[in-house]
Amino acid sequence: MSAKESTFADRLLGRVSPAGLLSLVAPVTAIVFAALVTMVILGLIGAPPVDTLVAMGEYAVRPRSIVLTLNAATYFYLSALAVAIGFKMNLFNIGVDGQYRLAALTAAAVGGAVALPAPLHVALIIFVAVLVGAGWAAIAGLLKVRRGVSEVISTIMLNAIATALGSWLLNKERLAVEVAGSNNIGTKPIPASGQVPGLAIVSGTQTKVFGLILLSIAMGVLFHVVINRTRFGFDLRATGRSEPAAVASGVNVKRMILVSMILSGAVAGLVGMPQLLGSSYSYSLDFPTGLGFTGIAIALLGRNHPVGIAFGALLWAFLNTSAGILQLKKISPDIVNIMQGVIVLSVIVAYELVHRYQVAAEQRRVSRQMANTPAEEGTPA
Amino acid sequence: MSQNALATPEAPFLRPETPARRFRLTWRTLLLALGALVLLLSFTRSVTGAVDLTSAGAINAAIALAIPIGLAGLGGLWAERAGVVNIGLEGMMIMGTWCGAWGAIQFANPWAGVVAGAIGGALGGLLHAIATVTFGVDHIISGVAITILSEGVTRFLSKVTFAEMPGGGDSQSPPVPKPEVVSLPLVGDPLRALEAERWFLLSDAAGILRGLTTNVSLLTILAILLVPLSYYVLWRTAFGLRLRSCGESPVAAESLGVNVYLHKYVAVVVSGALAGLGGAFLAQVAASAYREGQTGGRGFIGLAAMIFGNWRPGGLAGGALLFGYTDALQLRRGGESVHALLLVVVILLVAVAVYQLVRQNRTRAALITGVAAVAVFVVFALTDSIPSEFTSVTPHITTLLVLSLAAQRLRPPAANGMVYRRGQGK
Amino acid sequence: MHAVVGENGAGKSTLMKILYGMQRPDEGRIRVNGAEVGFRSPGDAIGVGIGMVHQHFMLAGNLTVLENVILGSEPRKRGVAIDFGAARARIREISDSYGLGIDPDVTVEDLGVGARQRVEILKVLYRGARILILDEPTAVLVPQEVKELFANLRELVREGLTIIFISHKLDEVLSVADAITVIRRGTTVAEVDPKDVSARQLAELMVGSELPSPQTGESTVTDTVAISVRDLRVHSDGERCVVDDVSFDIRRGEVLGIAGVEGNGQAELVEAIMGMRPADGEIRLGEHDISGWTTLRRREAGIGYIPEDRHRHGLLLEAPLWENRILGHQTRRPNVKGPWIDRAGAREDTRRIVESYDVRTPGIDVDASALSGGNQQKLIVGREMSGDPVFLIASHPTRGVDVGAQAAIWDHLRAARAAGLAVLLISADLDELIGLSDTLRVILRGRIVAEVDPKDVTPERLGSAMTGAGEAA
Amino acid sequence: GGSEEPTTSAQPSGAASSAASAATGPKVGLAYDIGGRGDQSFNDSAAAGLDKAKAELGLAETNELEAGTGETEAAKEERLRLLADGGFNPIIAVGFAYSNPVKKVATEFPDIKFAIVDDAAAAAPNISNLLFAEHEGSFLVGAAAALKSKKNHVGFVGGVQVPLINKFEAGFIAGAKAVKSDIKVDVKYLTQPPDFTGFNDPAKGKTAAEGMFDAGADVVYQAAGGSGGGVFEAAKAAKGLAIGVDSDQAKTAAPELQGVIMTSMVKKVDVAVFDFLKSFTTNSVKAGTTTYDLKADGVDYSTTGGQVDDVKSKLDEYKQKIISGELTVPDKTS
Ligand SMILES: Nc1ncnc2c1ncn2[C@@H]1O[C@H](COP(=O)(O)OP(=O)(O)OP(=O)(O)O)[C@@H](O)[C@H]1O
Ligand SMILES: Nc1ncnc2c1ncn2[C@@H]1O[C@H](COP(=O)(O)OP(=O)(O)OP(=O)(O)O)[C@@H](O)[C@H]1O
Ligand SMILES: [Mg+2]
Ligand SMILES: [Mg+2]
Repeated sequence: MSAKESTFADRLLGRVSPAGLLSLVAPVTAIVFAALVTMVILGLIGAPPVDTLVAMGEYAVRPRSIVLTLNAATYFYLSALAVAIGFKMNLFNIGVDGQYRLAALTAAAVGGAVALPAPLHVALIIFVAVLVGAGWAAIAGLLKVRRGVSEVISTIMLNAIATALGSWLLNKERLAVEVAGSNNIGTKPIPASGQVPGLAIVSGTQTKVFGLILLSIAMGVLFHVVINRTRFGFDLRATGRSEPAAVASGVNVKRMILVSMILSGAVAGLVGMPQLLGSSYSYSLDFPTGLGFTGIAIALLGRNHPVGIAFGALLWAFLNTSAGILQLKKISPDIVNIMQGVIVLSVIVAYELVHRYQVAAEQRRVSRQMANTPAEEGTPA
Repeated sequence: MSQNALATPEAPFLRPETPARRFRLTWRTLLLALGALVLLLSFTRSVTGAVDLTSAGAINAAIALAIPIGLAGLGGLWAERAGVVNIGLEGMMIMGTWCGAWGAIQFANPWAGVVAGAIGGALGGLLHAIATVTFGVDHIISGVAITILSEGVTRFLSKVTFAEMPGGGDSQSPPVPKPEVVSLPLVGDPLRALEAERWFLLSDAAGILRGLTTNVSLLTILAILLVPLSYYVLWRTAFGLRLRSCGESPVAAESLGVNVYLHKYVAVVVSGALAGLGGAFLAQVAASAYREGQTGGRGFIGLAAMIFGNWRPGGLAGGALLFGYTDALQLRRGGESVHALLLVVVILLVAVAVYQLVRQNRTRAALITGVAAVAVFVVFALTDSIPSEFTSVTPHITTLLVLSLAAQRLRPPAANGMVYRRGQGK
Repeated sequence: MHAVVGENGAGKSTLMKILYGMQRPDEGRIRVNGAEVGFRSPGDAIGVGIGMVHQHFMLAGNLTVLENVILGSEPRKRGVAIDFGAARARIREISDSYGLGIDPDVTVEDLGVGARQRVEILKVLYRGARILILDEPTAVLVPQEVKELFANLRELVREGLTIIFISHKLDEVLSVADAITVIRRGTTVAEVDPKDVSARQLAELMVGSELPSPQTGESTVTDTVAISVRDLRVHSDGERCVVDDVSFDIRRGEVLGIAGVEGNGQAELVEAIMGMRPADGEIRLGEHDISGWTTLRRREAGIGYIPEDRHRHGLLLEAPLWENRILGHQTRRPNVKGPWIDRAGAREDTRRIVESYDVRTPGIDVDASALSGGNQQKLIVGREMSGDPVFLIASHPTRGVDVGAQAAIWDHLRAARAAGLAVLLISADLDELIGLSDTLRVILRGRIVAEVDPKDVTPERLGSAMTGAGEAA
Repeated sequence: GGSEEPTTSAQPSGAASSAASAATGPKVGLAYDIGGRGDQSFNDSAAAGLDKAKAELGLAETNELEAGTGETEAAKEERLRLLADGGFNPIIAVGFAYSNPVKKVATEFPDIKFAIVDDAAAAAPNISNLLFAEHEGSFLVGAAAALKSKKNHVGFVGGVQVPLINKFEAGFIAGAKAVKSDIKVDVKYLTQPPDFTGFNDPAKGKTAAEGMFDAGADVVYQAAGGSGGGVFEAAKAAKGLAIGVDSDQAKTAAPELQGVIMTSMVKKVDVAVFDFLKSFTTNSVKAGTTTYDLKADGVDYSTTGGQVDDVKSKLDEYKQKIISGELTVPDKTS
C-alpha cells in the first residue's frame, strides 16, 4: 500500500535524513561505480581507459573548459528545474523543449525590436520569455484540468506544434531578418542594452561565464525555498505524494496542476535566456535544441533536489564539453553518449542500492527503539 | 420515510450496481463507426475535391507510417500492462533500426534483419528490465538513459560496420534487402478503375480497399497481426492474465504464487522486441537503409498512441492509424488535404454539439462547440490552403483535438510505474 | 478451527505470511500433515493445500472477479488459452454452494468491501485448499454476514478442512474457535480452550490490561445546533444517486452515529460534507451556509476529519510526522506564518500530539509509514482534535486498532464531546456505534431509513435494520 | 585514424604546432556540422576533398571533429580552438552554423588560415568563404526536369525548410518555368527547423514523393539529404524519374535505384576544399568569398546513365546563358 501512494520522485529521493556519513556513501559509490563501468566500455572499444579518463580530467580543469562547462550547466540547470517542478507534483512535463524554444524566439524578437535602458531591456526580454513559456505550458495544463488529456501526450504534441509555430514565425515576413551572405536566419540582434555581460570569474581565459548563471543559482534557491518553506510548496508536495490525501486536506488539486504546469513553463521560458542574452543575442536556426530532454535526465539524476540537480547539470555539461578532447584524441565522440547513458544508469542503481540499505537500517533502528520503550522482552533484531 | 427505501427487497451489497454504462465496443458499433467515417470522408472528398482523403496511395502510406508507431505503442502496452513504464521505446526502436539493417545485410536476408531488429530492441528491453525490476530504479530515468545509450551505441557500431561497407557510411547503412511486397490478386485494376471514376462513396471505398490490398509488405501484415495476437496473449491466456495482474496488483499476484519478476522481465523484453521490430520496419520497409536519426521521435509518438488507446491494443492501433493517416495526408498533398480536413473537423464539431444538446442537455457546452465549429468553418471558407509550416503538425493537432473532444476515461494499470519488490505485500 | 489472537503488531499476520510462504522464517519448522515443509513462495504453500485470506485485500481492482479468482491456477484449453467457460461454471458452483452470491464477471473495483471479502474466500476455495488461513476476515462485515460466514466455515470444518482464524473481536473468537493461541510480541504467551476463558480474560492475556468498552456516560448534548444538513444528494458519475435526501442536525456535545453496511453512501456523505465531492442540498455550520465552500474553507471553519482510509486520505506516508501534522491545517498556526511554513511551530506541536496522544514513535522525523496502523491513527486523531474543531467527522476511528489504542481514542472523543464538540460517527463496529452515539441513524442505499435509540438497541437488531431485513419483516 | 599517438594535451600546444608544421606539410583540421564524415551529403563531400588533398598534397596530419546535435555556438568555437591550439593550420569549418565561431576564433588566431563552407557573413583577413551557387545548379536540373516531364508536372522535396534549401527550390522552379512557363511544380518540405529529422527520414521522403507522383508529377527533385533515398524509391515504384543532389547520386545510390536518377545537381564541396588546401600549400590563399558557381564549375548537373543526353544541348545553352550573365537565377522563392 505504501508503495502505491509514494510519488516516484520520492521513491527516488529516498527521503533519507541527510545526517551522518551514510548520505555521502551514495554519491561516492555511484561515481566510483560509473567510472569503473566507463573504463570497461572504453577498454571494450579499444581506447586506453586510464589515459582517456586522465585526459578528460586534465581537460576538465583547463580554465576554458571550466567556463564552457559552467555555461552549459547554467541552462541545463534551468531546464532540469523546470522538469523537477512538474515531477514534484507527479506531472511529467516533456514539453520543456517546446516551451523554451518558443519563449526564446519571441523574447529575442521583442528584445531586438525595442530600445530601452539596460536593466529594463533585459528585464523585459526575460519577462516575455517567462510569459511565453508559461503560456505555452498552460495549454497542456488546461487540457489536463479541463479535458483530462494526459500531459505526456499533450506536451509531446505541443513540442511539435511549437516547432511549426516557431518556424512560421522565423521568417522574413514575420519576426526574422536576414544576415547578408549567410544561410542562417534569425531574429534582429538584441542591442547592447539588452545583453547580459559575462563574468570573468575564471582566471586564465578570456572566455566569460554567462552573467545569467546568477539567475540559475537564484532560481535554485527560489525553488528550494518555495518547495520546502512555503504553504504553496507544501500543497504541491502533498499533491505529488498522495493526491487523495491532498484533496482531503483542502488542496484544490486542479488548480495545483494548472499552477505547477504554468510555473514549470515559466522556468522553462528562462532556459534559453543565458545563451540568448549572454552569447547569441539572436534566435537563429542554430539556437541550441533538445535542452528540455536533457533536463529530464538531469532532474532525475539530481533526484529533483536543487543541489543534486546542480551536480547533475555540471556532470552532464562536463561530459558534453569533453567530447571535443576525445575527438581530438581520435576517440569517437559517440562514446560520450554511451558514457552519459551508463553514468545515469549506474548512478541511479548505486543510489538505489545504498538507499535500500539505508531504509533497512532506518527500519531496524525504529523497531529497536520501539522495542526498548515499553521495556519488555525485546524482538530479536 | 423508510418505507419507500425498503421497497426493493434485495440487500444492496449482494448485487452491486455496475456503473450504468461502461462502453463496450461491439463489432456492430465498430462497423457502424467505420461506415460513418467513410461516409464523412467521402462527402468531404466530393465537396472539396481533395482526392487524397480516400485515395489508395494515401491509405497505403497511412498504413506504412502507422506501423512503426503502432509497434512502438504495442511495445509500450506490453511493458505498462506489466507495470513498467517504458519511455525507452525510442531507444529500443533506434536499436531496432540499426540491428534490422545490419542483420539483413549480414545474412543477406530481410527476415534475418527482422529477427535481428527484434533482438536488438529486446536487448534494450532487457537492460530496462534489469534496471527497473531487479534494481528498482525509477522507470523514467532508466528509459531516458537507454535512449541516450542507444544513440551512442548505434553510432559507434555504424562506424565499425557500415562505414567499412561499400555504399555505407558513419551514419547510414548500405541498401538493405527488403521483405517481399504482396498484393491481393485480381482486385487491383478494377478497384483502380472504380476509384478513378470519382463516384461518391463507391470510388472512395474502392480507393480505401485498394490502398489496403495492394503493395503491402509481408512485414506490414506481420505487424498488423501482432495487434490481435497481443490481445489474445494478454487477455485470453493464463500467461497474459498473470502478466496483467503484475501491472494491476503485484502483491495480489505474488500472493497467488505468480512470479512477478519473471513476468515483468518477459513483458519488458517483449516490449523492447516490439519496438525493435518497429525500428526494423523503418529501416527495411519504410526506407531501404539504416539512417541515423531515422526514428525521429516515433517511439514517443508510439507511447502517446498507447495512452490515446487507453492501454488497449485496439485503441492504440486506432491512435497509430489516426496519426499515420493525418501524417500521410500532410506529407502528400498537404495544403489541399489538410484544408479539406478542416471541413471534417467542422462536421465532427457540429455532430458533437448536437449530441451535447440533445443527448446530454448541456446547452453551454453545445454552444461553445457550436461556436468552435463556426469558427473553423469560417477559416475553411476563407482560405484554400494551409501554410506549409503548419501542415506538418496536422497529426499532432488532430491527436490533441480528438483527445480533448472525446470524454477522457483513461485507466492506466493501477501499479504502473511503481517499483515493486518481492515480499513487499502487507 | 484454530483462532490466533493478539494485539496490533503482535505478529499474527507475520506468522501467517510465513505459513503461507510469503515470508521466510529465520528458524523453526513447519509441518503440514506431519510432513516437514519449506516454502519458497506462496505457490509452494498453495501446492500443499494452504490458502490464505489476507488482512488487506489482495485483489486487482481493474480485473474481473473471475480473473482475480483464477489467477495463478487458470483452467486451460489447448494448453495456453484460458477456459473461461469452465472457470465461470466452477466459480458459480462454489458461489452457489456456499451462498456467496458472487457474479464472476463484474469488475472488482465495483464491489463493496463485503463482496470483496467473499471474493477472497472464493479464491481460496477455488484452489481447493484444505487449510484455510483467515486474517481478520470479519473486520468489515455486519453481524448477519459474520453469522453467515461462520456458518460457512463450520460447514467447511465438517468437511474436514482446517481453519486458522484471526480476529480482534473476542466474542467471535470464543463462539467459533475450537482452540485459541494468544501471541504477544511475536511469541506464544498462552494456549487456551475457548470453553475455559471469558472475553475479558482473553483480552487481559493479550495486553495485560483491562478490556475497555465504549461508554458515553452522561449526555452532554446541548441545544445549539453545530451542523445541519438538509436534503443532501450526491450523484456518482453523473447518474446514480448515492446519497439521497439526507437530512440531520448535530448539536454541540452530541455524537450522531450512522450505521450502515459499507457502500451504502456513507463515504459519499462524508466526502460531500467535506466538500470533496459535488452535492446538492444545504449544509450549515453554525450560521453559515457552507455548501458552496471549498474543502479548505470548511476545514478552516472548524471541521475536523478522521478519514475512513487513513493511508489514502489521512496521511502522507512518505513524509515525516511533523509534515503530516501540517496536512489539513496548512493555513493555520502553529504550522504556518503567512505564506511560510513554520517548521519550528509545527514540530513543537507534533511533539505535543505525540506526547498527549501516546503515539509510539522514536521521533517526529520518521516517515509516517514507519508507524504501525494504530499509532498512525492516534496521530490523525491528535491532529484533527487540535485547532479546536466545532464539528468532527470520525469515520471508523478505531478500525484495525488494538484494544489499548481503541480505548485511548474513545477517551479523546468523549473528552472532546464533553467540551462541546459535535461528532458525526461512522463505524462498522456496532458496539462502538451504540456505545458512543447519542443518536443513531441507519443508512441504506443512500437514504436514512431509520432512527434508533442507542440506549435500547442490540447489535443484532441494528444489523437487521442495516440490511433492511428487520424493518421489511 | 590509424596514425601514431597524437600529441597529448599536456604538452604546451604552441611548441607542438611549430614543431609539427616545421617537419612536413600542413596539419589540417576539419570541423564538420552534424552528421560528420559519412553523411553522404556535403560533410562527406568535404571529407572527399580532404582525402584527395591527403593523397596528393602530402599533408602532415589531419583531424576531423564533428558537431553534436543541438549544440551551442560555444561548442563550435571550442572545437575550432582545440584545433587551433593543437597546431592545426589551416582549419576548415563545414556549414553555415560555424559562421560566428569562425569569425571569433579567427580573430584570436590571426596566423591561422580558416575556411568556411556555405557562409559569407564571417569576414576576416584570414577567413576564406567557400560559397556555392546551388540555385544555378538547381536551375539546370529544373530545366532538365521540365524538358523530361511528359505530364508538365514536376516536384521538389526539401528536407528541412531552411534558407539554404530554399535556394535549391528557387533555382529549380526558375529552371522548370524557364522551359515551360505553365508547368506545375509541387513543393514539400519534410520538417521545419529546428526539427532537422527531415534530413534523415527516408520514410517521410518516400511518402511525400509518392504523393507527388500520384498527383501527376513525373519528375521529382530532392534536396533532402538522407531522406532522398525514399524519394528514389517512390520514383521507382511510380515508374517516374528523380533528380539527385549534392553528389552524382546515380553512382552512389542503391544499384536498383540508380536507374531512376536521371541527373543530379552536383555541389562540389570537395573541389572547394581541395582548392583551398592546394592554395594553402602554395601560399596563395585568397581571403574572402570564393563563389563556386556554374562559371567556376562549382555546381553542375551530372550525366551518368545518359538519361539527359537528349536534352543536354538545351541544358548547356542555359548553362552558357547563366555563365555569361544573360540569365540570372533567383536564389529565393518569391
Ligand atoms: N522488516 C522490519 N523489521 C523490523 N521492524 C519492522 C520491519 N518492518 C516494519 N517494522 C516495524 O513495524 C511497525 C509497523 O508495522 P505494521 O504497520 O505492519 O504494524 P501492524 O502491527 O500491522 O499495525 P496495525 O495493526 O496497527 O496496522 C513499525 O514499528 C516498523 O518500524
Ligand atoms: N523479521 C521481523 N523482525 C522483526 N519484526 C518484524 C519482522 N517482520 C515483521 N515484523 C514486525 O512485527 C510486527 C508484527 O506485525 P503483524 O502484521 O504480524 O501484526 P499483527 O499481529 O497481524 O497485527 P494486526 O492485529 O495489526 O494485524 C509488525 O510490526 C511487523 O512490521
Ligand atoms: Mg496490521
Ligand atoms: Mg495483522
